[in-house]
Amino acid sequence: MTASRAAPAASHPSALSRDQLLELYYWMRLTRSLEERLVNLYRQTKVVGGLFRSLGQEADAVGSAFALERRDVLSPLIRNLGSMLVKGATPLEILRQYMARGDSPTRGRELNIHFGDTERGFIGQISHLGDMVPVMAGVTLSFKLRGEDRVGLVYVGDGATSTGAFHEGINFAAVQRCPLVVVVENNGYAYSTPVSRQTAARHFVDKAPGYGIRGLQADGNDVLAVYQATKEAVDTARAGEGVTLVELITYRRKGHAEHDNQSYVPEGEIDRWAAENDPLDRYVRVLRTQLGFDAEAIAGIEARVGAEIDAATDEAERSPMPEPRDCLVGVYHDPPLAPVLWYREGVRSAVDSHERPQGWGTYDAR
Amino acid sequence: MTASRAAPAASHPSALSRDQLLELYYWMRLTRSLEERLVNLYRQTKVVGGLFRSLGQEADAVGSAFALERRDVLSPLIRNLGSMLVKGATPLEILRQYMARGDSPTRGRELNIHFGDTERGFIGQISHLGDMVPVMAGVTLSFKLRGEDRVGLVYVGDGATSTGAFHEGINFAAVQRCPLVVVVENNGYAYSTPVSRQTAARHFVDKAPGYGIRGLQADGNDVLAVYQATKEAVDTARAGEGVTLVELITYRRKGHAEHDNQSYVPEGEIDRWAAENDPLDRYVRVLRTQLGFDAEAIAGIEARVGAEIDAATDEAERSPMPEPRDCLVGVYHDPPLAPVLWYREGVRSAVDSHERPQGWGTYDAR
Amino acid sequence: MTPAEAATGEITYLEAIREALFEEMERDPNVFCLGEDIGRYGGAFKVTNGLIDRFGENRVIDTPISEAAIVGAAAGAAHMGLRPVCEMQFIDFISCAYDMLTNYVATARYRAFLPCPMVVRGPSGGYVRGGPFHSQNPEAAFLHTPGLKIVYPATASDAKGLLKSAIRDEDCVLFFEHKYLYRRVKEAMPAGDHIVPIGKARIAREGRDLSIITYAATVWKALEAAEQLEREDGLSVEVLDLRSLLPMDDEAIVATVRRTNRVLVVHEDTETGGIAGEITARINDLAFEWLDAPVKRVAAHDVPLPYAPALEDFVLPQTSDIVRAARWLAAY
Amino acid sequence: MTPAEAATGEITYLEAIREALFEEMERDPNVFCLGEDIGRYGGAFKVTNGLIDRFGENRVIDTPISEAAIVGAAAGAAHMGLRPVCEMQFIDFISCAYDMLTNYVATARYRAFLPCPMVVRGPSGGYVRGGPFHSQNPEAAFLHTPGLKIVYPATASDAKGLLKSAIRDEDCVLFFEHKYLYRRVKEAMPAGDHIVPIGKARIAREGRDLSIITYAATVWKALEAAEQLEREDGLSVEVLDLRSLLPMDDEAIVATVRRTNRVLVVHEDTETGGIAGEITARINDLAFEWLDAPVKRVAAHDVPLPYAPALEDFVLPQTSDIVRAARWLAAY
Ligand SMILES: Cc1ncc(C[n+]2csc(CCOP(=O)(O)OP(=O)(O)O)c2C)c(N)n1
Ligand SMILES: Cc1ncc(C[n+]2csc(CCOP(=O)(O)OP(=O)(O)O)c2C)c(N)n1
Ligand SMILES: [Mg+2]
Ligand SMILES: [Mg+2]
Repeated sequence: MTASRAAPAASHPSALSRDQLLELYYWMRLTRSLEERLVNLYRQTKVVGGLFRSLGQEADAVGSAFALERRDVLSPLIRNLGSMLVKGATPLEILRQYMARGDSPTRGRELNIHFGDTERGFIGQISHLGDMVPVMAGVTLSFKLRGEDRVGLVYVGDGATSTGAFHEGINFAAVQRCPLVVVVENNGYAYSTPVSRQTAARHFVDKAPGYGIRGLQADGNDVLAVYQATKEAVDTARAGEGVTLVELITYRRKGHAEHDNQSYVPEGEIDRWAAENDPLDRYVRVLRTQLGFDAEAIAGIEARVGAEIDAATDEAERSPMPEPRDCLVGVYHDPPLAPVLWYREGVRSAVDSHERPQGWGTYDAR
Repeated sequence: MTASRAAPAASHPSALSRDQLLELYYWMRLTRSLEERLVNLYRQTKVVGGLFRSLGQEADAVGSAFALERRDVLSPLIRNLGSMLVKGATPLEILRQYMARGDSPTRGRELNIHFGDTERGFIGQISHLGDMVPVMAGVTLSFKLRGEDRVGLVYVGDGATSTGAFHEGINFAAVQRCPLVVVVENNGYAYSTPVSRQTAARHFVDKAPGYGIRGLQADGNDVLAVYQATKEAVDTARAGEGVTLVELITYRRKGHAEHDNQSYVPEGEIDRWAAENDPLDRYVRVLRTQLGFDAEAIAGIEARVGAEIDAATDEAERSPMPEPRDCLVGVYHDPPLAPVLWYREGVRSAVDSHERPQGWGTYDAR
Repeated sequence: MTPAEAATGEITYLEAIREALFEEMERDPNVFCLGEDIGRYGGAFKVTNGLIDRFGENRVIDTPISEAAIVGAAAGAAHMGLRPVCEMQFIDFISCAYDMLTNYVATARYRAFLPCPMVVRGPSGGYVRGGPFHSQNPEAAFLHTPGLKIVYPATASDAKGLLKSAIRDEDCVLFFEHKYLYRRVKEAMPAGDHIVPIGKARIAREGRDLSIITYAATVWKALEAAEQLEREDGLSVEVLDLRSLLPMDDEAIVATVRRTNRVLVVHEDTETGGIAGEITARINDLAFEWLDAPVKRVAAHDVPLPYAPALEDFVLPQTSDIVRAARWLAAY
Repeated sequence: MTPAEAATGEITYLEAIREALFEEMERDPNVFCLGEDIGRYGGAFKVTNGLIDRFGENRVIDTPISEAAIVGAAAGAAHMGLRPVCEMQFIDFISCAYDMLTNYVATARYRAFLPCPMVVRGPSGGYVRGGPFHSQNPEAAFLHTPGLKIVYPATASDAKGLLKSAIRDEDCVLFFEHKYLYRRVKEAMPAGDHIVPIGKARIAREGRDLSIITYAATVWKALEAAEQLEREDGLSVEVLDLRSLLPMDDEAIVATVRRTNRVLVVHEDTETGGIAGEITARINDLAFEWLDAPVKRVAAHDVPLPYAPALEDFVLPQTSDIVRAARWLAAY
């Protein structure tokens, strides 16, 4: 099974109910509006560290995650806020996380959307690109070994495909026929590096035969096409037929992070994608003209999203900062607590004198 | 340029002179006989550490290296004794190396055929599989940057293709369009692991399109076919057209190393390859029946090889063991000498009392 | 080798490891092994020999040559409730999984509350003419990674007991096996479910005049030296076998310093950057007043480990080195 | 920034690094840079900004996201006579090249007589809210690898002078740049071809009562503490900035111990397994008799570095910690 091909155009996704069709829009809208809120908070310096956008890639994240069942597991990357929302992450969690609050999912330990929850079925990524592929090979190996009817999905960017970890992980999963879907989000750039300097391949989907797996390619800005292709890959995995590589072609309209001015992008390229190929605009058009939804349905979602984000922001802003000593908890199951170093004994916190180092101005970590 | 295909059958390699056609046999014969001598020395416990054979793979090693010019550079692996001989390594060096003598190419520092010489154009490998691919990407990058008319060739086993380093290195070279040939020696096994557990791909050459490079496949036991395919790849590199992946299909007739009893190999498989597909037998037949060489020409080579190996063995056996303190020389250019530790000061060697740890019986390192 | 057979006599360090794997796989169906050539072939050193016959291909998994994937996949499986035991064919190849171990695995619990109970084990160490890439001692490279545990047994019973603890531990344990000891040391196993707790050192020999703190193969060299020093110099040398390197048994270290007031730290790794530095710092920190002499180190020379016997023997610490160093220290 | 401009005034630590690259690339056509986003974009921190305009795409190479390939390719090019300077986008990603560096690069000269003159540089260190994967200090992980050199400058002029030495060195130098210092410290560069030799420490402040041995960002915290201790306690504190970690300047270490007899080792890396252990062992070895107090450490807590300001500040050593520890040590 090494055939690579474009998945069929998917303007009539008969398997989705009308509620689901609207839901897709809800998740995309929520993703975009939540990020817009984060931009405001970033400008107010309430965000600690960098801010990463998925503007223009909402369809890719939402449509692919939507193809999973609740019991399935996915591993998101920095531009998969939409996937995480679909999988059950809440705006409140995201906001607390970006503001490094004590009651955020990582209690202030990790950056931005680097968090997970195995109950809801998403795994906290680390920064080192590619590493989640072997990890998801192992997650799905466990499904196979236990005979569980569960599937895993891991995202990699066009840039991350160059890492050794990606290669080792996808190959391992392919040989073991793990129930895994590998989504390559080809958004044209890795930081400033265009795809042409990342690989000499014509398409990322051309990598599939080299691993003896199925390959599919879809328009990443068409949420229904994304859903359809991913669903096909998920079904393949669920049927015990192993790994599929799904290439989603999309475009990163913002810089790598908020500070990046995208000087390396050819004149007009961003505007063209924004004008002609915005995934939300496109889907609204489909909903209205092809699927027969009225303007009220769309407006209703927008209102709901706005209210939800406002409420979440209010609550997140009330969230406490972490207690300094919480940093010592839980490196190991046993011992549960790292010792306080001798020169701190009896001192409330490191910073009860004056010093409080500032983050470095334009520093953006991922 | 992503086409993958089998190179044409090569029974009439018009570009090779009659001397060169005979020379190919000389190198194959030298490889095999030298390894047979090493087996004797191994049984006499004169070899330190393991012994690795390339029995049945001589055509693959010799034919591919023969496609290079003197100024080109190759990076051999453990089963590329033949390639190293073609590139100028001598039987004497090999014997001294296996016996860990003080005047061996690595002065007793490294194992078996792990050595190189940039003058003659081969680079000393390390054990960690895959690592030589990025290194050769860099070697050939230097050719490109300096506009030198030189090509590089790196070998990887079927097993080594699973490493992250292989992937990162070949991709790097592909993007940079380095003048590099990557030869995948598919000999059916990686230690005990058959190819089917190493990859789900049908052919290793199927990996080429995923890197946007040319792919060629050839019968690794037909020395002329090997030469032809590699030559084509070398010419491509020399023409500035980038990387080619050449898959050579061969078979490892001995175990991973001498101690390995090959219990994992299906009954009869080895005998079948030996009887029907021995590269030396096959080539002698071609030389005699298709290329019109007489029995004397063949016998002459065999006699010459025998004499050379006898002479080299005699000389290698006279070679001194290393001087212990030579171990402190040359970790850095500056300082040139590592200090002797304090408790050794004034002591001639670590072992002037009684102790002399023994190698672990069936231990075989690579 | 069944548990019944084993109870009747001495078994080697290598067999002890196999026995631990066998017993833990019997006890807990979540335990499984993965690595290169560990199935039908039984591993390069035959440590996993026979496991596949008993537990099948799903619990003794042959992998591609992909150390990062082996470790990463183990982590993923561990998150889901399995208990993977990874084999590195030689521990030297753990370097290929360095990122995965130090960044992904070690931090999983802390940053993401993901349990990651797994073991990475493999043949380590020199004295076997393995050359620079089949003789390494990688412990120091992992010592500054909170989230990992490191053990390195010297005896057959510790090998068994520590591996069983490692498999039951809720976090990732690096289990280094000294290949020089694989078939050289033998012991009868304690009866029953033999467990050696992680984090506890062992007094391998009691003494009053001087302490040698060490672990793995050099424990045996230290014991040899101690005997010679007793015989020839009337010196009473204590040998402390750390067994666990992370966490380290500070209590035992302090106790031996207080007893003898003179410490020699011995290890096979290079002197610079080896674990002796950490041990010395802890002694300074916790027992400086008890020192009658500087803490001294006996370790490998700071060079890659060469292959020829004469060279390897010069680079690595030998019993005679320990004897000389101990005499110097005793006379200080 | 041209050399002419630079000579006229103070430049930052970051600009000093760029100036060293610029001057060395001007001087030697074999020097070239490779890394992720270092070309047109000028690097994540803009260290290589402008280099591509001057030296072109062949000498400022944007690579795929492949740290092992970057380092391995640099080694291959170095064998052939080039002088590559690799950038790790963040030094945390050097872990992905750990195998290549410790096994291939570090041993090339010793095992195969292959010269491997190359530099691996990148933004390191914390105090910038970078979280666990953008704040690391990897020096200790490479300390036990003979064949590598390690430098970690604290000042702008050392950054420049050491990088120039590193590029001219015949072996591989790991050049760690502290990103907290990138734009925070400034200095006028010494005129001419400013070279700082590898392996030589620097007395950052002279003192008689107590020595602080440190490097990188904590040099500045030590200096701050020293001032406070002078002001508030009348203590005269010497601050030794190691600058080079491998090789280490034993002479300078011994000299400061002999001067003050009390040593505090300070670093940003975790306490366990950090370089302070090695320093402590060397002091024990070479200057034990000169110690009036135990060598003590001030370092990070043994946890992955968390992201929230309150947590990061607690984990990392702060000036007030150094002050408290120094007071304790002075009173010992
Ligand atoms: C191993 C590794 N090297 C470098 C980085 C730094 N880095 C973070 S994101 C990024 C670009 C990623 O590009 P891509 O994979 O295409 O994802 P995208 O941002 O486009 O979604 C880089 C180089 C990293 N995180 N990990
Ligand atoms: C990174 C790494 N992992 C494991 C090993 C141990 N090892 C040495 S050779 C070998 C099998 C190699 O198989 P293949 O690449 O097919 O080469 P062949 O021996 O068949 O020529 C293994 C697993 C190694 N040398 N390097
Ligand atoms: Mg991208
Ligand atoms: Mg093979």
